[in-house]
Amino acid sequence: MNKVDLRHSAPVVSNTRICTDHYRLVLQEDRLASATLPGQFVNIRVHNREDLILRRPFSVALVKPEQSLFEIVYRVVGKGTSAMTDLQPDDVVNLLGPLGKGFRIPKKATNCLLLGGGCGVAPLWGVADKLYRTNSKMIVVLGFQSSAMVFGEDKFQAYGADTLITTDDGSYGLKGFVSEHLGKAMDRQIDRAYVCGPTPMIKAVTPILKQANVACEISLEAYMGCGFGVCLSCVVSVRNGEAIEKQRVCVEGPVFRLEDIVLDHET
Amino acid sequence: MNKVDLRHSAPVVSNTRICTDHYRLVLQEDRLASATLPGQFVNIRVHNREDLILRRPFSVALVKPEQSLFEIVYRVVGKGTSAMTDLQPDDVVNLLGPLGKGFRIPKKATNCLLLGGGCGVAPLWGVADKLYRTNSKMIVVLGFQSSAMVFGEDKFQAYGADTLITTDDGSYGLKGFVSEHLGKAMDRQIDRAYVCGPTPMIKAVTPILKQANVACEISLEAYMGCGFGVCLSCVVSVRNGEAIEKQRVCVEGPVFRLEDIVLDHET
Amino acid sequence: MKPDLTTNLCGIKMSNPVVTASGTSGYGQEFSQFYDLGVFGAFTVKSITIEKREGNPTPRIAECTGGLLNSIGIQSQGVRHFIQKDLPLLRQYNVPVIVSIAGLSVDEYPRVATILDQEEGISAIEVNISCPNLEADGCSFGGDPEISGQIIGAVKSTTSLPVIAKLTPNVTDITAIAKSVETCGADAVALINTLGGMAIDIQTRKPKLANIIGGLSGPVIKPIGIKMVWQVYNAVQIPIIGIGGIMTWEDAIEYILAGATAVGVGTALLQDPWVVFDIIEGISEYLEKNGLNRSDDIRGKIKLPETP
Amino acid sequence: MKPDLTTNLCGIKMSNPVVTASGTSGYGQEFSQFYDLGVFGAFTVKSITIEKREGNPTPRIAECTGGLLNSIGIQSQGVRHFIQKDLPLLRQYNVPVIVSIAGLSVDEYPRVATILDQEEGISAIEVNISCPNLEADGCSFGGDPEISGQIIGAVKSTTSLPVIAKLTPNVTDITAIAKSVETCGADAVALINTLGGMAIDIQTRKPKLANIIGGLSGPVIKPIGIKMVWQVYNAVQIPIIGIGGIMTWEDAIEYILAGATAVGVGTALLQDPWVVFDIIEGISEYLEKNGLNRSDDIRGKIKLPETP
Ligand SMILES: Cc1cc2nc3c(=O)[nH]c(=O)nc-3n(C[C@H](O)[C@H](O)[C@H](O)COP(=O)(O)OP(=O)(O)OC[C@H]3O[C@@H](n4cnc5c(N)ncnc54)[C@H](O)[C@@H]3O)c2cc1C
Ligand SMILES: Cc1cc2nc3c(=O)[nH]c(=O)nc-3n(C[C@H](O)[C@H](O)[C@H](O)COP(=O)(O)OP(=O)(O)OC[C@H]3O[C@@H](n4cnc5c(N)ncnc54)[C@H](O)[C@@H]3O)c2cc1C
Ligand SMILES: Cc1cc2nc3c(=O)[nH]c(=O)nc-3n(C[C@H](O)[C@H](O)[C@H](O)COP(=O)(O)O)c2cc1C
Ligand SMILES: Cc1cc2nc3c(=O)[nH]c(=O)nc-3n(C[C@H](O)[C@H](O)[C@H](O)COP(=O)(O)O)c2cc1C
Ligand code: FES
Ligand code: FES
Repeated sequence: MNKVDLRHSAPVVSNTRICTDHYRLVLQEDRLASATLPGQFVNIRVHNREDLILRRPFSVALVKPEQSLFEIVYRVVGKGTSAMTDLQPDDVVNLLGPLGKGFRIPKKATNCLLLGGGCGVAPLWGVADKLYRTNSKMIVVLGFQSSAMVFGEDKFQAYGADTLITTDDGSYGLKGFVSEHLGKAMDRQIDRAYVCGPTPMIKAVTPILKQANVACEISLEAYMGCGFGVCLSCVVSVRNGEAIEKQRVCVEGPVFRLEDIVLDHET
Repeated sequence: MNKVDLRHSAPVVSNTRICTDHYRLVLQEDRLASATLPGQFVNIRVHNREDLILRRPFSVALVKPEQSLFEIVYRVVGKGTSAMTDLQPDDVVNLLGPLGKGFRIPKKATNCLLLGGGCGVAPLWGVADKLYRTNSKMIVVLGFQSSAMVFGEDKFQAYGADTLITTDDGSYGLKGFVSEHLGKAMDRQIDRAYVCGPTPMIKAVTPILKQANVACEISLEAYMGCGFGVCLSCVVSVRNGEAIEKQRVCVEGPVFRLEDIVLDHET
Repeated sequence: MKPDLTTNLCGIKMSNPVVTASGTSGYGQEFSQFYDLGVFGAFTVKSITIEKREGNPTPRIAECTGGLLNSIGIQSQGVRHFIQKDLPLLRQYNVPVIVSIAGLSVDEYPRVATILDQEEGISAIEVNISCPNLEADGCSFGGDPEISGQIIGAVKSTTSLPVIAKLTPNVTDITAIAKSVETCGADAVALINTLGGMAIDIQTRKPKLANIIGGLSGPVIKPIGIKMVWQVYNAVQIPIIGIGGIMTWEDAIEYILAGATAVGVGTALLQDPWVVFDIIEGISEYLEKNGLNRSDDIRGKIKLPETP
Repeated sequence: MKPDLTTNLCGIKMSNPVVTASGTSGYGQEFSQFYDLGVFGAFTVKSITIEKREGNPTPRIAECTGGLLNSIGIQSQGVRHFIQKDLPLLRQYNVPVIVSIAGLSVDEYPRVATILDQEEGISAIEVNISCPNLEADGCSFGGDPEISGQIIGAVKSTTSLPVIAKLTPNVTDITAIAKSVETCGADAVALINTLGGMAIDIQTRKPKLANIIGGLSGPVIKPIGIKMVWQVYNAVQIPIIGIGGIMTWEDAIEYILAGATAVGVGTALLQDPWVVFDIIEGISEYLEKNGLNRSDDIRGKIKLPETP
C-alpha cells in the first residue's frame, strides 16, 4: 500500500495583513500546492512552541501549483494566530496536509452561488478559481462585520463573478447580514451553492438554501485535537440515510452536504 | 521606608560569543550599572516564555556606570541559556537586580589572589576593576576545560594583574586543575583571596586556602526559585559562631567567607 | 464607576480578593522592602511548625515544562521565633495576616494554634494539612477525610480565630475532604496545594530533587485547581480561596468563576513579586468592562451547557 | 553495536518499548495510511465498550498551557463492530494488538473480554478502569482499590490473554490500587490516564468543554506520571507501561529510569504521528551512547541521593 506522508516544512513566502485582524500567509510546498482541493485544510504547528500543544487548522484559500505556492487567510483570535503574525519570509512552517474532504466542483459549467463570511471568504477563492476554469457563472455574496474587515472582493471580480458585499454595520456595501440579502441572488438561476463562514451565518442561510432546493455544500468548523481522524474531538451529527450519526469534521468533512447536516444545539 | 524596585527592562547592547559555549551579554540600565557590586547577580526572565517558569541567575561580570552599561557572561547549558543566544541588540531583557551580597573590596591597596573557573571567571572582572582602582596587587589564576573555552585573560592583564591560565587538558597554559597550580601563587604575599567557579574547583582549592590562612571570599551557586529570599530553595549550611545554620545563597550570599562555608554532601 | 473589590472571607475583611499563597512570600520581610504589604487582600505566611525545622536537603527546586517542582519541606524557625521576629513587622501593615501552620503529628497543630491565639495582629489560621513533602511517599494527613476533620476540629477548639483548611489535590475525592473539614468547623477552605511530582535528570540519572518527590505548582496545575474549586464550590457552603497556577488576572477571574471568594498567588510571586498589582488591576478592569460592581456577582456563575 | 530494543511485557513480545496510548491512535486505520504499524512495540486501540456509545457532547477538547483537556468520553462502535471492521486491518500488521476495554458497570468489563477472547490477533486486554469522563464528577471505578481489583479479577477469569490494568492518577494512593490489581491477577499496569481538569472561558463564562470536566494530558502531567510510575515500581512486581506527557525520547528514557518496562505515547501522536520514529531512534542512541545493550539495564535504576 502506498503510504501518505502528510508532514511538510513549508517556507514562508509572505505574511501580510490584508485587513483588520486578517493575514494572508503564502507558503511554498510543491506537494501541497499540487494536491490540495478547495475546502481542504492544513494543520499548523505554531513555531513548534511547547506550550501550544494542538496544531491550528486553516482552510487552504488558493493554490498555485505552477509556482508550488499555496495560501491561507487567517484571523487573529488567540495565542496561536497572534504568534503566527510574527512569521517572516524564509521562516519554515511545520504543517500536516492536505486534510479532510473538499468541495465537489463539477466538470461542466454550472450556475453557482458562493456564500462567504469573515475568514470563511478565503477558501471560496479556490472554489472560484476552479469554477472559472469550467466557465461557470458565479454569484458571490460575502458578509463582513464592517468595512475595515472587508477583503477579497477583487479576487472574485477577477474571476468574473458577480460580487455582492454586506457589512453588519453598513459601512461598506449593503447593510445587514448575508442572509438578509440572499433573496436577490436566489432570484437567479442557481444549480449549486458553496458556503463557508461562521456558525451563525450558516444557521441563518440554511433555511433559505433548503427552500431553494439547490445542491449545496457547507464547510464546518470544529475544535480539533488531531486533524486526521484519531481523537474524535471534532465530531458533528450528520444524517446517514435514516440514521443520525457522529462524523468527524476532519475526515468526513470539513465540507458536508447541506441535507446531511444536523444543526443541533452543539454546532 | 524607602522601597526597592528590583525590576528592570534592560535593552541589549550586544550579545557575542566569546569562546565555545560562552556568550558576553552587554545590557544598558542605569540603576544596575551604578548600584551593582562585584559578586552580585541579576535574575533574568528569558523571553517571558510561559514554559520557563524560573528566572535564570547570572553574576554581573562588569559595570560601566558612566555608560549605564553592565555585562554578564553566560555559558549555554540548557533551555534558558540556549534561548538567550537569540538575544539581539535592542531586544529588552526583563530582569531583577542587583541581588545578593557581593565581594568585600577593601578601600586600601592589598595583595590579592583571584581564583576563577569557567564562567566563574567573569565576575572576577568586576573585582579586578575595583581592586585596580585601589592600586592593589593582583595574582589571577584561571582554570578552563580546554583552549577553546579560555576567555578573559586580556581583561585581567589590562588591569596589570599577573595572570596564570590552566586548562584541564593542557591545550592552553598549564595543564591540570587550578588547585594543582595554586602552590606557586601561594608562595607570594597574599592578604585576600576571591574565588568564583564550579563546585568541584571550590572543593579542591578550599583546603589550600584554609591552610594559607588568608581572608577569603567565595561565590557559591545554588538552584534558585526566586532570587530574593522568599522560597528557601537555595539554602546552604553556613557556620554562625558555634552553630551551623541554613542560609540563603540569594540573600546572605552568593559570596560567603571561606571560614563560614560548610562543604557537606549537599554542596 | 470603579468596582468595589473589598471581600469578606469568613470574617476577614480584605481590600481585594488577592492573597499570597503560603510559602511563596516568606514572612513578609522581603516583600515589605518592595512595596506596602497592604496591597494584598491578605498576607499568608509560610507554614510554621511548633519547633524549628531544617527542611529537606538541596536541590529543593526544579523546573519542568510550565511548572515548578519543590521539596522545600517545612523549613521553619518555629512558632515562637515567628511571634518574636516576624509578626511585629507584619503588624505594621494594614493587611490581614493569615498564619499557616503545619505539624508532623495530629496534635502538633492545636499546639501551634494555641500559642498563636494569644497574639495580636493575626486574622486567621490556615491549617496546612496537605504538606506533601513531609513524608517521602507524598501522602499526607490531608489525604484522609477523617484525619483532616480531626485536625481542623482540634485547631478550632483552641482558637477563636477563623480557621482555613488548606487542602491537598492528591486525593481521590476532594469533596469528601472539603465536607469533612466543613463539618468539623472549618470557616473556609484553601485549595489547591501542590501536586505530587517527580523529575529525573536522564544524564546523571539522579532525581532532580534531593527529596526525590516534590510538589508541582505553576500554570500546569491550573486546570486541576479549577476543577477542584468548582467541585468543592458545589459541595460545601464555606468560602474558598482558589489557588493553583494563577499567573495573570485572567487566571484569577477563572478561579472566581469556578467558585472562589479569594484567590491565592504562589509561583507567580516567585517569578515577579510585582505581579500582584497587575492581577488586582486586571480583576477590577474586567469587572468594570462587564458592568459588574463586585466579584461576588460572578462567583461560581459559569454558564452551564444546556442538556440536550 | 546497536542496542537490542526488543521488550517482553508480561509475555507480549514487542520489537521496542514504545506503544500507543489508548484513544490517541484510533483503531489503526488512519495511522496505517501513514506508515507500517509494525513500527510500534504494540498498538493499543481506543477503549471499546460492549454496546455502541455516542461519547460526550462537543466541544470535547481544549488546550491549556502545555497540556490538553479532553472529554471525548468513550465514543465506541461496540465490541462486535470492532471485531468485524477494525481487527482484520490490525491483524495485517506485524504488531501486538492491545485491546483497551471500558465499561459503565463492573460486569460490562468481563462481558467485553469474553467476546474478545474468542478472537485471533489480540495480544493483551487493557482494562481502562480510570475513564474519568464517564461520570460527571471525574471519579471512577479506578479510584477504589477494591472495585479495581474486582474488575480485574472478573476480566482475568474470562480470558487467557494477559490483562493490563490502566490506572487513573486521580487517587490518594496509587500504590494501593496497583497492589490490589496485582493481587487480583493483573499481568501488568499502565499508568497514568488523564488527570481530572477543567477550564473556563472568562469572556463567555462557559466551561471550555461541554462536559464541564475533562481529562488533562500532555507535557504538564509528566512529573505526576513519573512520580506514580516510580512509586508503583517500588510497590509491585508486575511490569509497568509508563504513560503521561511523553513527547520526546528524553521523556521516554525518564519513564524507563522511573521503572517503566514499556512507554505509551498519547498526546504527542495527536500532534505528530511520526514522532514515534524519533522516540524509538532516540532511545536506541541513548542506550548506545551510554554503553548499554537493553533498556532493562536502566529500568528503575535512578541514583538515589545518599542520606546524610
Ligand atoms: C477545518 C477548519 C478550517 C479553518 N480555517 C480557518 C481559516 O481559513 N482561517 C481562519 O482564520 N481560521 C480558520 N479556522 C479556525 C482556526 O483554526 C482558529 O481560529 C485557530 O485555531 C485559533 O487559534 P488561536 O491559537 O489563535 O486561538 P486559541 O483560542 O488560543 O486556540 C485554542 C485552541 O482552540 C482551537 N480553536 C480556537 N478557535 C477555533 C475555531 N473557531 N475552530 C476550531 N478550532 C478552534 C485551536 O485549534 C486551538 O487549539 C478553521 C478551523 C477549522 C476546524
Ligand atoms: C548566584 C548565581 C550566579 C550565577 N552566575 C552565572 C554566570 O555568571 N554565568 C553563567 O553562565 N552561569 C551562572 N550561573 C548558573 C546559571 O544560573 C545556570 O547555568 C542557568 O540558570 C542555567 O539555565 P538553563 O535554562 O540554560 O539550564 P536548565 O538546566 O534548562 O535550567 C533549569 C533550571 O535550573 C536552574 N539551574 C540550572 N543550572 C544551574 C546552576 N548551575 N546553578 C543554579 N541554577 C541552575 C536554572 O535556574 C533553571 O531554573 C549562576 C548561578 C547562580 C545561582
Ligand atoms: C516554593 C514553594 C513553597 C511552598 N510552601 C508552602 C507551605 O509552606 N505551606 C503551604 O500550605 N503551601 C506551600 N506551597 C504551596 C503554595 O501555597 C500553593 O498552594 C501552590 O504552590 C499552588 O499555587 P501556585 O501554582 O500559584 O504556586 C509552596 C509552594 C511553593 C512553590
Ligand atoms: C483524546 C484522548 C482520548 C483518550 N482516550 C482514552 C481511552 O479511550 N482509553 C484510555 O484508557 N485512555 C484514553 N486516553 C488517555 C491516554 O491513553 C493517556 O493515558 C493520557 O492521555 C496520558 O498520556 P499523554 O500525556 O501521552 O497523552 C485518551 C487521551 C486523549 C488525549
Ligand atoms: S480532530 Fe481528531 S478526529 Fe477530528
Ligand atoms: S532563591 Fe528563593 S530564597 Fe533564595
